[in-house]
Amino acid sequence: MANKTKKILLETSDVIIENKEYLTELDAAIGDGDHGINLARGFKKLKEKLENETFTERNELFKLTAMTLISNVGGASGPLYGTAFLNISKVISDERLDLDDLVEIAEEAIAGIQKRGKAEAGEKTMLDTIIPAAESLKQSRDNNLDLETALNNCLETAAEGMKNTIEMQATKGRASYLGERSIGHQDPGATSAYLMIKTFITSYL
Amino acid sequence: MANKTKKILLETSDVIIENKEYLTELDAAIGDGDHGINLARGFKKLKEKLENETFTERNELFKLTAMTLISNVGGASGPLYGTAFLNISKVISDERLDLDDLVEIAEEAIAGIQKRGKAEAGEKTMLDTIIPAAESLKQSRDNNLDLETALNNCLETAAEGMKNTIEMQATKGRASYLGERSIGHQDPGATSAYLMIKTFITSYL
Amino acid sequence: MGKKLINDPDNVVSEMIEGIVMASHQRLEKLNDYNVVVRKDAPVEKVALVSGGGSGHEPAHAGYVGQGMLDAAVAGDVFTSPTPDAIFEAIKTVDSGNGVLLIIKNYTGDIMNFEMAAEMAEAEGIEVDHVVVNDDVAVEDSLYTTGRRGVAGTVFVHKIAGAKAAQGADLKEVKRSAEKVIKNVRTKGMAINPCQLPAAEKTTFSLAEDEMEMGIGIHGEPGTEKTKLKKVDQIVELLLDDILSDLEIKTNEKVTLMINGMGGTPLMELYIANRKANQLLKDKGIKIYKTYVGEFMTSLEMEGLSITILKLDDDLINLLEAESEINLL
Amino acid sequence: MGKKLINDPDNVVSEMIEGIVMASHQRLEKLNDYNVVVRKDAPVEKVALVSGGGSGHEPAHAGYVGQGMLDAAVAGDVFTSPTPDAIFEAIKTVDSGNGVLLIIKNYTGDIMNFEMAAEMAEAEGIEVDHVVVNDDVAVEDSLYTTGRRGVAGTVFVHKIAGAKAAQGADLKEVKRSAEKVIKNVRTKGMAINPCQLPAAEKTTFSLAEDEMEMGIGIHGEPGTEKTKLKKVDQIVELLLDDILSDLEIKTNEKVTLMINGMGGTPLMELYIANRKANQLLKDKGIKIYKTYVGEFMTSLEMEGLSITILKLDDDLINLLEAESEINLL
Ligand SMILES: Nc1ncnc2c1ncn2[C@@H]1O[C@H](COP(=O)(O)OP(=O)(O)O)[C@@H](O)[C@H]1O
Ligand SMILES: Nc1ncnc2c1ncn2[C@@H]1O[C@H](COP(=O)(O)OP(=O)(O)O)[C@@H](O)[C@H]1O
Ligand SMILES: [Mg+2]
Ligand SMILES: [Mg+2]
Ligand SMILES: [Mg+2]
Ligand SMILES: [Mg+2]
Repeated sequence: MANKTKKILLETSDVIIENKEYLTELDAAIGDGDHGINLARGFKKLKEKLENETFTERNELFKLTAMTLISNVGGASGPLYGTAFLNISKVISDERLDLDDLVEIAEEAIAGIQKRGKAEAGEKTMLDTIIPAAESLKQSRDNNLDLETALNNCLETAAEGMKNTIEMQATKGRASYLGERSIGHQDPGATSAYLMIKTFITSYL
Repeated sequence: MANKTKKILLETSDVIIENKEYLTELDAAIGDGDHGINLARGFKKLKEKLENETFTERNELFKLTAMTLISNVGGASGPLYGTAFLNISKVISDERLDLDDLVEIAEEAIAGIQKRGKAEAGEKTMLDTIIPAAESLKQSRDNNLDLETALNNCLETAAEGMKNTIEMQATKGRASYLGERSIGHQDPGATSAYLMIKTFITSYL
Repeated sequence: MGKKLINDPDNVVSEMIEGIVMASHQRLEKLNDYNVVVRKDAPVEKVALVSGGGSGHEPAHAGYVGQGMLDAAVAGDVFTSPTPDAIFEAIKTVDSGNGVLLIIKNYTGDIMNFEMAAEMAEAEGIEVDHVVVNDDVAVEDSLYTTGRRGVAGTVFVHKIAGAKAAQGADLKEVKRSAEKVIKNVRTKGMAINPCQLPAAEKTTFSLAEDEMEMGIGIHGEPGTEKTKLKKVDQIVELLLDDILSDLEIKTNEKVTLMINGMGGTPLMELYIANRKANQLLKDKGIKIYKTYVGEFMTSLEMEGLSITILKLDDDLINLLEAESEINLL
Repeated sequence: MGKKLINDPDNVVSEMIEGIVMASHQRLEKLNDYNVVVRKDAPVEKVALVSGGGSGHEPAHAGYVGQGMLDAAVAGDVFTSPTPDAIFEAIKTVDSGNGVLLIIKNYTGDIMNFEMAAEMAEAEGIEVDHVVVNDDVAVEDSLYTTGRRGVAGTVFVHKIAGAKAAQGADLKEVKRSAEKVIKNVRTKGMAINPCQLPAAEKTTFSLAEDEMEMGIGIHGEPGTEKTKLKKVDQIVELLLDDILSDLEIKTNEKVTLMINGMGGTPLMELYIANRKANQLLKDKGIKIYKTYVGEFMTSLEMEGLSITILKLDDDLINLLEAESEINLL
C-alpha cells in the first residue's frame, strides 16, 4: 500500500514540477507570479525525501508530505496544502480505501484549508476545485455508484470547478486586491489543486 | 556692424538649437550624450539676451556670448567655447574685417580653447575643426586670395577637419576613456564647431 | 529587462543574507540552515521583535535588525512568505523570556505562516503575540478583500515598537505602540516599470511606453488601475489624496512623510516627488515633522514610488527620535 | 525604458534641489537662482568644503552636505558639470575666511569650470585650493587619456576631508588628508542596463539581452568593454582584480569596501556581490575594516554596480569614524 502511495506522491510531484511555468503564469496575471515556483520548490524537496526513505504506513507518507510542504513552500499555498495533507495523514489508514474513506479524506483536507485560510466556496481559490470535487464524491457515495465512476465524476467536477474560477471575482488571497480585474483569469491554486486531484485519480484507477 | 553681428549670432544660435538632437547623438556614441543639450541650453539663453538688448559694439556682443555660454552651458564645451568667445571679444573691432583680422580672431579663439583645455590638433576635439580652418585662413592670406575665396576654402577645410575626427582616437575629453573604441565616430565638439563656422561664413558672405 | 546581477536564481536569498551579515561586521548573524538574520547579541533582556516576509523588499527586513529596532528578520523566498519552521527558529533565538512580538504584513501567506510558527513557539512555552500591518490604502478594506496590504508603513512599526522595547516596556505595551502606528499610518504606491522574479521568465505585469500602474503592491502584483503616464506632481497629488481621505488629519497636526523608492527609481525622482508632497501638505496646513526620502521597502528593480504618512503625537515623536543602531530611519 | 517620474526635463535639477532642501527640515538651504545646496549655518568657522558636478549621481553631492562632510554642493545639469558662476556663489557663501577646498572629480569639464570659479574667488581675495579625485581604474592613466575618472571613491574624500576640517585643521592639512584618500582609493564599475538623460530621446549606450558593459563611468558613457553577461561572482572577481592590480595591498593591511549601486540596481543584488567581494578579500588576507553597501554615487536609473577599495591607516580610520550629521557614510 505504502509503495503505491509513494508512487502517486512522486507522480504528483512530477506533475507540479512540470507545470511550474504554467502555474506561475496564472499567478502573474492575478497574484505575484510565484505559485508554480513555490510549489515546485516544495515538491522537488518532497521527491528527494521520498526517494531517500522507505515507508511502511500511508500516514507517515502524508505527514512527510505535509511537513515538507509547510517548511519549503511558503506563501499562502504552503500552509494551506501543508495543513490539508497533515489532516489527511490523521485519518488515512493502510486499508484499501472505499468511497466512504475518500469522502472523509476530502472533508479533512477541506477542513484543514479552511482552518488556516478561512475561505468559502466561490472566493476564487483552490477550494473552488476541491469543494465541488468532494461534493461529487459524496453524491456518488449517496447514490451507491462504483468507485471508478465516482472517481471519473469527481475528476470532471474538479475540472469544472477549476474552470469556474475564471468567471469569479476573488475575495480571498492576493487576487482579491485586483477587485473586478481578477475576473477573467483562472485561479492558480484552483489549477494546482486540479492537477493534484487528477494525478491522484488517474494513478489510482 | 553690431546689428549684422547680432544677426549672425542669432542665426548661429538657431543652427545649434536645430542640431540639438544630432549633436547629442554624436556625444552619446563616444561621450555622455549631452553636447547638443548643453549647447542648446546656452544658445537659447543667448537668443533671449540678444533679442532683449541693443548693442553698439561688436565686442559687447562677443563678451555677452562668452559670459552666457560660460554660465549656462557647463560641461567641457561651456568653458571652451566661452573662453574662445571671450578672447574674440578682446580683439574684435567694429571695422569691416579683413583676412588679417579673421586670422587674428581665429588664433585668439584657439588660444582660449587651448588655455583651458590644453589639447593639440589630432586629439579628436573641436580643435580639429578650428585649427585647420585657421590654417586655411592664414594660407589664403599669405597667398593673397580674396576674402570670398578664402572663406570658401576655410569652410571646406573646416568640414574636412570635422570629418577627419572620425578616424582619430580621442586622447582628450570624455571620448578618450573609450580608447580605440572612440575610432569610427565623428567628434561632437568638432561638429558643433563646424556648424558655427559654417553659419558665420555663410552669413558673412 | 530580465538581466540580473546574480549567480543562481535558486540561491539569491541565502547569498544575499550572507552578504548582509558580512557587511554588518559581527553585528548580525545568520542562523544555520535558515534565511534568518538575528542580532549577534541575541537574546537581549527585553521584549524581542521579529519581522519578515518575502525577500525582494530590501532593506526590509534584515536591514532593520539591530539595537533599537528588530531582533530578527526572517527572509522567505523572493515575494514568498517564509515558512513556519524558519520563523520558529527566529523566535527561539531572540526570546529572552520577556516575550516576542511578531510584526506581520497583512498577506494571507504571511499571516498563516507566522501563525503556525506562533503556535509552535507557544507549544514550547514562549510568550508570543503579533500585530498585522495594513497601511496600503490602494486596497479596499471591505468584506470583498482580505483587507489592506502591509507595505512601507511597516518600517515605522519596526522603529517605534523597537524603541518601546528598547526602553524596557513589556510585551503588551510594545504591542500597544505597534498598534498605535498601524492605526495612524497609510501608504499608496505606483509604478512605471514592473519587476521580475529571479526564477521567472517574465515580469508579473507589463506596461506600455506611456502607461503606469496606480495602487501597486510590493510583490509585483498588478496595481488597481492602469492609466496613462502622468507628470510626477499629478501622481503625488493622486496618491496623497487617497491617503488623506483614509487618514483624517486636522490642520496643524504633525506627520512624518516617507517617499519610498520601489528599487529601481533614481533618488532624483524621489526628491522631485518629495517637493510636491511637501507643497501639498503645507497647503493643507499639515505639519511635516520629519521627511524620509529613499528606499525602505522595495520590490526588486521595480521603478515607482510609494508615499507613506504617519500621524504623530508626542509619544510617537519621542519613540521615533529614539537612538538606534539602524541609521536608515 | 524611457519613462521617468518627472515633470519637465528642463526643471529636474532645480525641482530635485528643492526636494532635497525640503527633506532636510532647515538643515540645508538652496542659494537663490543657483542649483547650489549649502549648510543653513554656513559659513562655519573652519575650512569649507565645496564639491559638485553634474546631477544624476544622487545622493552625490547634495546628500553629503552637512556637519562633518561638505559645506556646499553645486549641481550642474544632468551629467553636465556646473558653471563657474554657480560654483563661485557656493564658495562665497561658505567661506568663513579659513579658505575653501574644492573637491573635483577628474573630468575635463568639471576641472575647467571649477578652475574658472577658483580664479573668480581668488580675484576677490578668497583662499581657494582644490583636489582632483581620480579613482576609476577602468581608465588608463596614460598620455593617451585625460587620466582616470573620479567616481564613487569621491565620497570617501568628502568624509575624510570633512572630518579633518571639522577638527579645525587648516586648508593645507585638509587638502593633505583629501590627497591621502585620493592616493589610496580605487574603483571600477559595470552595468547591465544603461540610463537615459531626462532631456534625451535615447539611452547613451545599448546592450543586448545577454550583454553587459565593463568599465562604465557614471555619466552613461559606454564602458571600456562590452561582453557577455556573467554571473555576479565572476563580475566581482574581474572588478576586484583590476582594482587590486592598481592598488597594491599587503596581507593584513586594512581597507574599506564599498559596493555601490548605479541607481537602478536592487539592494539584493548588491548584497550578493558583497558576499563574493568579502570572500575574495578574505582569501587574499586583506582585512576589511568596514563595508558600505548601497547607493552612494549613481547614474540615474542605470543598473549596475561599482566596487571601491580604500586602503586605510590609523589616521584614515580615525577620520572615517568621526561623527557626522550625514549617516550615509
Ligand atoms: N484564504 C485562502 N484559502 C484558500 N486558498 C487560498 C487562500 N488564499 C490564497 N489561496 C490560494 O493560494 C493561491 C496562491 O498561492 P501562492 O501564489 O503560492 O501564494 P501567495 O499568494 O502567497 O504568493 C491562490 O491562487 C489561491 O488559490
Ligand atoms: N580638452 C579639450 N580641448 C578641446 N576640446 C575639448 C576638450 N575636451 C573636450 N572637448 C570637446 O568637448 C566636446 C564635448 O562637449 P560636452 O559634451 O558639452 O561636454 P562633456 O564632455 O563635459 O559632456 C568634445 O566632443 C570635444 O570636442
Ligand atoms: Mg503567489
Ligand atoms: Mg558630453
Ligand atoms: Mg507569493
Ligand atoms: Mg557632460
